[in-house]
Amino acid sequence: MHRGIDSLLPSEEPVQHLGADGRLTPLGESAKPDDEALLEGYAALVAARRLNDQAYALVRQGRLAVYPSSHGQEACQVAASLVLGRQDWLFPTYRDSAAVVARGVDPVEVLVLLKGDWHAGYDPREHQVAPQATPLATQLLHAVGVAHAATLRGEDTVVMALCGDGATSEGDFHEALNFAAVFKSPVVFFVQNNEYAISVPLARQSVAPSLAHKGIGYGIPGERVDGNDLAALLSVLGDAVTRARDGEGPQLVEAHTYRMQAHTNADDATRYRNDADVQAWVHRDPLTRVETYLRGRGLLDDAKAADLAEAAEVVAARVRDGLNTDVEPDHRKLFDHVYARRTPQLEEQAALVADELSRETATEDAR
Amino acid sequence: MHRGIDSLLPSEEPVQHLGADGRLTPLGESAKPDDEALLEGYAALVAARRLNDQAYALVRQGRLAVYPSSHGQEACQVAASLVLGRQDWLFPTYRDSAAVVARGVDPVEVLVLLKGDWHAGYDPREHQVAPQATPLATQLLHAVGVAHAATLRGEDTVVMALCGDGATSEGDFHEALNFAAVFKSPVVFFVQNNEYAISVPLARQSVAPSLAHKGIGYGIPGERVDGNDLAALLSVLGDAVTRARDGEGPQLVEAHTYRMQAHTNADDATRYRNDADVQAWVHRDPLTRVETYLRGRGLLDDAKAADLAEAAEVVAARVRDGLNTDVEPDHRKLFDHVYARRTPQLEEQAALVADELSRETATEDAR
Amino acid sequence: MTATIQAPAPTTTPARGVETLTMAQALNRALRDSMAQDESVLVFGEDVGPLGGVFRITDGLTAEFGDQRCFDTPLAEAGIMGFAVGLAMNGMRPVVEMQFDAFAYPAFEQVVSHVAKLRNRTRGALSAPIVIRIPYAGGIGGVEHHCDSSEAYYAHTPGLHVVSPSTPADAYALLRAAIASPDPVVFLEPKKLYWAKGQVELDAPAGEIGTARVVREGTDATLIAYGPSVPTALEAAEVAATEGRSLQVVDVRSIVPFDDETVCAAVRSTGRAVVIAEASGFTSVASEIAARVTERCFHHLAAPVRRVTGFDIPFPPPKLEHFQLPSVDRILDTVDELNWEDA
Amino acid sequence: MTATIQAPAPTTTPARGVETLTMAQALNRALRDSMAQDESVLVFGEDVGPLGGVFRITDGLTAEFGDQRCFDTPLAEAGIMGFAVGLAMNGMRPVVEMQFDAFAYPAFEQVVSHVAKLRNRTRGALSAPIVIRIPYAGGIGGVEHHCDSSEAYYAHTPGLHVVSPSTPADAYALLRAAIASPDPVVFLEPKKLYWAKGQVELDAPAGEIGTARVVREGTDATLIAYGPSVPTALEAAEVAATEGRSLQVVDVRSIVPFDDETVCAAVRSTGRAVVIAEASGFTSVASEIAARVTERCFHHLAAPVRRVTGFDIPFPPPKLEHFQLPSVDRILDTVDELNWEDA
Ligand SMILES: Cc1ncc(C[n+]2csc(CCOP(=O)(O)OP(=O)(O)O)c2C)c(N)n1
Ligand SMILES: Cc1ncc(C[n+]2csc(CCOP(=O)(O)OP(=O)(O)O)c2C)c(N)n1
Ligand SMILES: [Mg+2]
Ligand SMILES: [Mg+2]
Repeated sequence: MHRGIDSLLPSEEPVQHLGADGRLTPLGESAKPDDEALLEGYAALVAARRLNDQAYALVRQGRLAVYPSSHGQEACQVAASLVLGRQDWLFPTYRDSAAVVARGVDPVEVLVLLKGDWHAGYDPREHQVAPQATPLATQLLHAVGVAHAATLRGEDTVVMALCGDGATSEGDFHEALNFAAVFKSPVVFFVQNNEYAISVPLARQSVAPSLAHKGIGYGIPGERVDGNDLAALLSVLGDAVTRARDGEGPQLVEAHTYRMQAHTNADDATRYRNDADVQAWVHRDPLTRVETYLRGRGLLDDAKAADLAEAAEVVAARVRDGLNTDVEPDHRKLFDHVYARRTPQLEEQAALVADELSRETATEDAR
Repeated sequence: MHRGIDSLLPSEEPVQHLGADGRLTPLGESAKPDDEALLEGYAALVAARRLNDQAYALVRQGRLAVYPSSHGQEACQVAASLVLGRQDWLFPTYRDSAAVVARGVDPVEVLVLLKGDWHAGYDPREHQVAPQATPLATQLLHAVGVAHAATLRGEDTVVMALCGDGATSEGDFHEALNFAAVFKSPVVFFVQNNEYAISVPLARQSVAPSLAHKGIGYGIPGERVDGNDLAALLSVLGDAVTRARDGEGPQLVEAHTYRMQAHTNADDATRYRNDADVQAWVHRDPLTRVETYLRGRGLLDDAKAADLAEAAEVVAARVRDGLNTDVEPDHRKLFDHVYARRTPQLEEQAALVADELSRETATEDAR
Repeated sequence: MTATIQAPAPTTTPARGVETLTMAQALNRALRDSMAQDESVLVFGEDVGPLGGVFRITDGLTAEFGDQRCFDTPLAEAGIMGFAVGLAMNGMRPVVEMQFDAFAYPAFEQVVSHVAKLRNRTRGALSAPIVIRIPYAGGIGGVEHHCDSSEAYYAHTPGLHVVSPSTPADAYALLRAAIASPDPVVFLEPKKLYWAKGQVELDAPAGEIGTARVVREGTDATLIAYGPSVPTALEAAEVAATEGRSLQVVDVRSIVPFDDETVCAAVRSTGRAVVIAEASGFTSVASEIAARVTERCFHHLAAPVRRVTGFDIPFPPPKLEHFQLPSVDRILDTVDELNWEDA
Repeated sequence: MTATIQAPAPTTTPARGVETLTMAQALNRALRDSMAQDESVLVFGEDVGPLGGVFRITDGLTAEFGDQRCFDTPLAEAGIMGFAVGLAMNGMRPVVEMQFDAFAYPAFEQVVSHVAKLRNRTRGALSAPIVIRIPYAGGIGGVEHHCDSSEAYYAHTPGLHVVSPSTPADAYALLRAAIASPDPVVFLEPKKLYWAKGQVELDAPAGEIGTARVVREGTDATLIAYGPSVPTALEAAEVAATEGRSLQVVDVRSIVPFDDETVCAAVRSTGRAVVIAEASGFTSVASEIAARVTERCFHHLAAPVRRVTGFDIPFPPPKLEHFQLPSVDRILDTVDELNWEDA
């Protein structure tokens, strides 16, 4: 039993409510974006941009090994989190730090992974945010499992599962969408198509009419949306969450956006794309258009903007402080969480390290 | 750059040229099936059915460990091979023995795998037929590689890659279709949807409108066809091969058919499906309808039918003889083909076995 | 300290004494008893629902517990494993079946990068108490890809427990312990022993993960085996006894964690050891056992620890598999080479 | 007989003498020279085209040979591996790059069930002369999933060759030999040595797969290492020398096939051995080496063969990785325990 074919295919063009010029499109006019929500979203956008910039700076200062920035994709980041309720789960990738922070996780904890003190720096249960996933597309299956457990218990949890355009090529993407469809799991698969997978452009990743066209192959409705348009994102993702919560099963949403910086600071994007291509996206910046719109509606003025900037700055300062604090490496935690209880072998191995360290200390003391 | 969306979606109903009653459908009327081809195909159908029956009997006699029969799917089997030219490749699964034989491979060699003397019993190069694949969907990627090598050399090879409905759920199916699409490889992906993956019905495998609807997600045209209708299969698969050969890239064809017997003789289908369901497919038998049609057109009479049956019987007899011949197990071949040359370790291990055997023989001789 | 994980005391299940069961039946009973005891236990995979699994290990579970507790999934092993990870993250205890050993390979990334690491990555905030059941190894005349011994891949991966029973009683007790374990367990079921019968104590104290057992006493040399090789080792010891040589047999049972204490005590008591396993020998669990026993018992050894394993070849076709499987003769030949002249 | 596979004599490439190159450059040169010599050599994977790979090993190949010879694929490792199998079946010699060690796991089924078995299944009618290049192991401060030492998984799989170079010269020679090999080769490139420099003889006789090399003479004990651990072993030997102990160092180079002759001759000459490897120790290549050296050299050993390996834990985060990597101190501590009192 499946829906009609047309309802599974995406619209011909990505849904857009706010044009790059900050004016409502005809579709936007009829959708009537919620002022409150947009203002809240704008505050989050400002914070997200500041986080991206701060993290980037910390890399240059050597406090972070690497940072995959979502600069230019902040509208997607913010929308993915804002449409969720407390009972929902977010499944982010390495690039989605801003989304994780938008969900309420402490940014210092988020950056632990890239600082190198541990793997996941935050407790995933606290805000129901999975650890940021590195092995591409693997987390989409976890998302389906989390959703299905909720379904079995009759909870109304929805799971927002993020991935990039490149990750859609992985087998796990396919298996996740199919499992979700067959089990009718409340999962929103949200693909941030930023046109690149490291150096590989979308055209070498897929020749489908769009990534959203993949949905029908699973019986999942696919939709595409302007990924730099916060209003459209809130609307499309919000509807998807609502439908999933109402028991209509999984949805696939593709956002068209652009990775404004290199894959990470370790990458050299000049090897595979022209600066002109990047420049073409500057005027589509997700912040500017919301700002223009809000100012036009009189919901934002310089004072308010300054407040938001300051709030973002406070967080940035906390991030700087957090990242500038060195944590003493503790070898014991290497052995403590491999299993619920250390095996005899791990006891031996931990003892070996402890012994080495105590002998080192003894040597140093003797000096 | 991709085709229009409509050209990527399958027709609303499976293409049918010959109805279950053996009469041409309106579509069949306009398609005008080629008499010669249908007659040739019918001969192959008779042979394929006889092979399935013979192999099944050999299992009961303990000469084959197991046989996954394509009884009821013979039209798919035959069409998959008959539409290919000498320069093409066939990638079959464990269930496609009849297709392999229809391509000209010696049935006794085909059955070596199930007899247990070796893995692949035939030389894949001789008829350009890959070894029958067991790990589901893995062979689809090999098919794309073989096709791409041909493309690189400017050869006009087409690759026919077979899999079942269940296998479409595997990640490798997804990756294969995407690779083929991106590299525009001349591959026809031919899914025999026989409604079951062992015990699991299609409804638990996919809730897509059809499996052919998966094509559009890769930019690959998908089509569906009545899998018990040889005329329609020859037409749809033949066109797909032609388009692939003409450089139009990969195609996805789903045939609607039915697995009339259990998954293999080791399976007990009564545990998961009713005999009534199976019976409903008996009148759609792929042989009967071609026979009725050919007789109606005066292309087949009792004498000719008897000839075909006799030809099939000759092959069956050869299969019986071949399978009844015991091959002396030779341990040396275990070590000879792991690498092009035995490693020192394999030399040692082979020597150990040789030594064991010579001591056994010595003991026996001493008795 | 010993690494034993106790299954919770079976409070809801009444005492039922001892029954004679095949290993397949014992496994089925373990699943049923665990599902009855703990609602969060879910059983899923390919054909485990109405069919009851191709080996019938899950027979009757859907009928008894409903298709929300025991169900078929789409045909995709990475999918099954990743789905299990998510279910475990959200409070469930998944028991998944990989239909045959080689068909677990598509799930390898999920197993190595997620199942094994989830607890560690999150410092215990999340965990993956998943049981991965794998019908395992050869001896049943299976065609290619149906007879792999894949324990080395899992045993080398930190974060997984790896066990294999050799008797119906251990099958029952170990599977119950595995399901109760807070950590993932790769549960290797020797296919060729599915139909072997034995006495199973159903109301025995909960089984343990992490202990080996001396299954035959002996004084001249120690045979160390697990899973499908244990009966072969016992048979070899039986034959050796008729020839006047007393062989001790240790059933490893738990590959990870490994019970160094029991195994090394056994080897020290005889001074000679042969490790027996079906998997190809190179970089195998047998290598590990040989290496660690030697490290720990070197000065007690009269001869190097020897290995009788599968050869370093793909698993052979049915008509040739007897060459690959450790045989009584090959074991006894190897025992004969343990420097008896020095004894 | 020794299992050496000769690369064809480089007929088309003129003599170019000796150059000082980093390992990354040496690998790049090997790819270029092999591509120039043999049209069927194709290089593909993720980001290996215009970008030149995240480690720049394929830098310039697309420009030089065109994007039909060196190209990016969709992002799917099973896809890359299965595609390579098909290309190899149809006359090509694929050299694929897995971007990081842990990202080869999605391809595991293709590697184990097909790449490794194709020749055997078809009795040599088809083969899979694929080189699987994997930037490998730790020591570069990489985040999770970027520093796995995965050699055990491949070494345990019959049908694969497994090699790892420790110098630019070996990197060049071994990669050329790997590409020329009629069989699949898992080529493990120690990430932390990519920028290490050394002299590379570009017109040297073709490299070989299957031979170890004594890289430092010594008389008291033998350190056995490969890939990233070789420089550490050499450093340890250097330090030991200043303390009056003469350590021999063997670079295994080829894990499969393993050069028992060279390694065992070395160990017999000293009577003591330590195996050093970064991978977690349990069921590892180090276990195999310890086991087989002991089997073959038992009566020459004054002490059990010891292992200095990674612990049985997931690879640690950057700030803690130094605990996991075999260190000079840990090696020397272990050497100290080799029963010198009996000497
Ligand atoms: C299984 C796997 N393969 C390869 C990688 C290496 N890798 C990390 S990010 C990346 C590109 C991902 O592109 P996309 O999915 O578009 O996400 P984006 O980085 O653009 O946000 C690659 C290849 C990985 N992390 N996991
Ligand atoms: C990777 C993998 N997983 C599981 C199996 C076990 N298995 C063999 S056939 C089969 C069902 C396949 O169903 P389908 O693809 O519909 O093909 P059919 O048998 O119906 O022709 C399964 C699960 C396998 N061979 N390979
Ligand atoms: Mg991207
Ligand atoms: Mg089927």
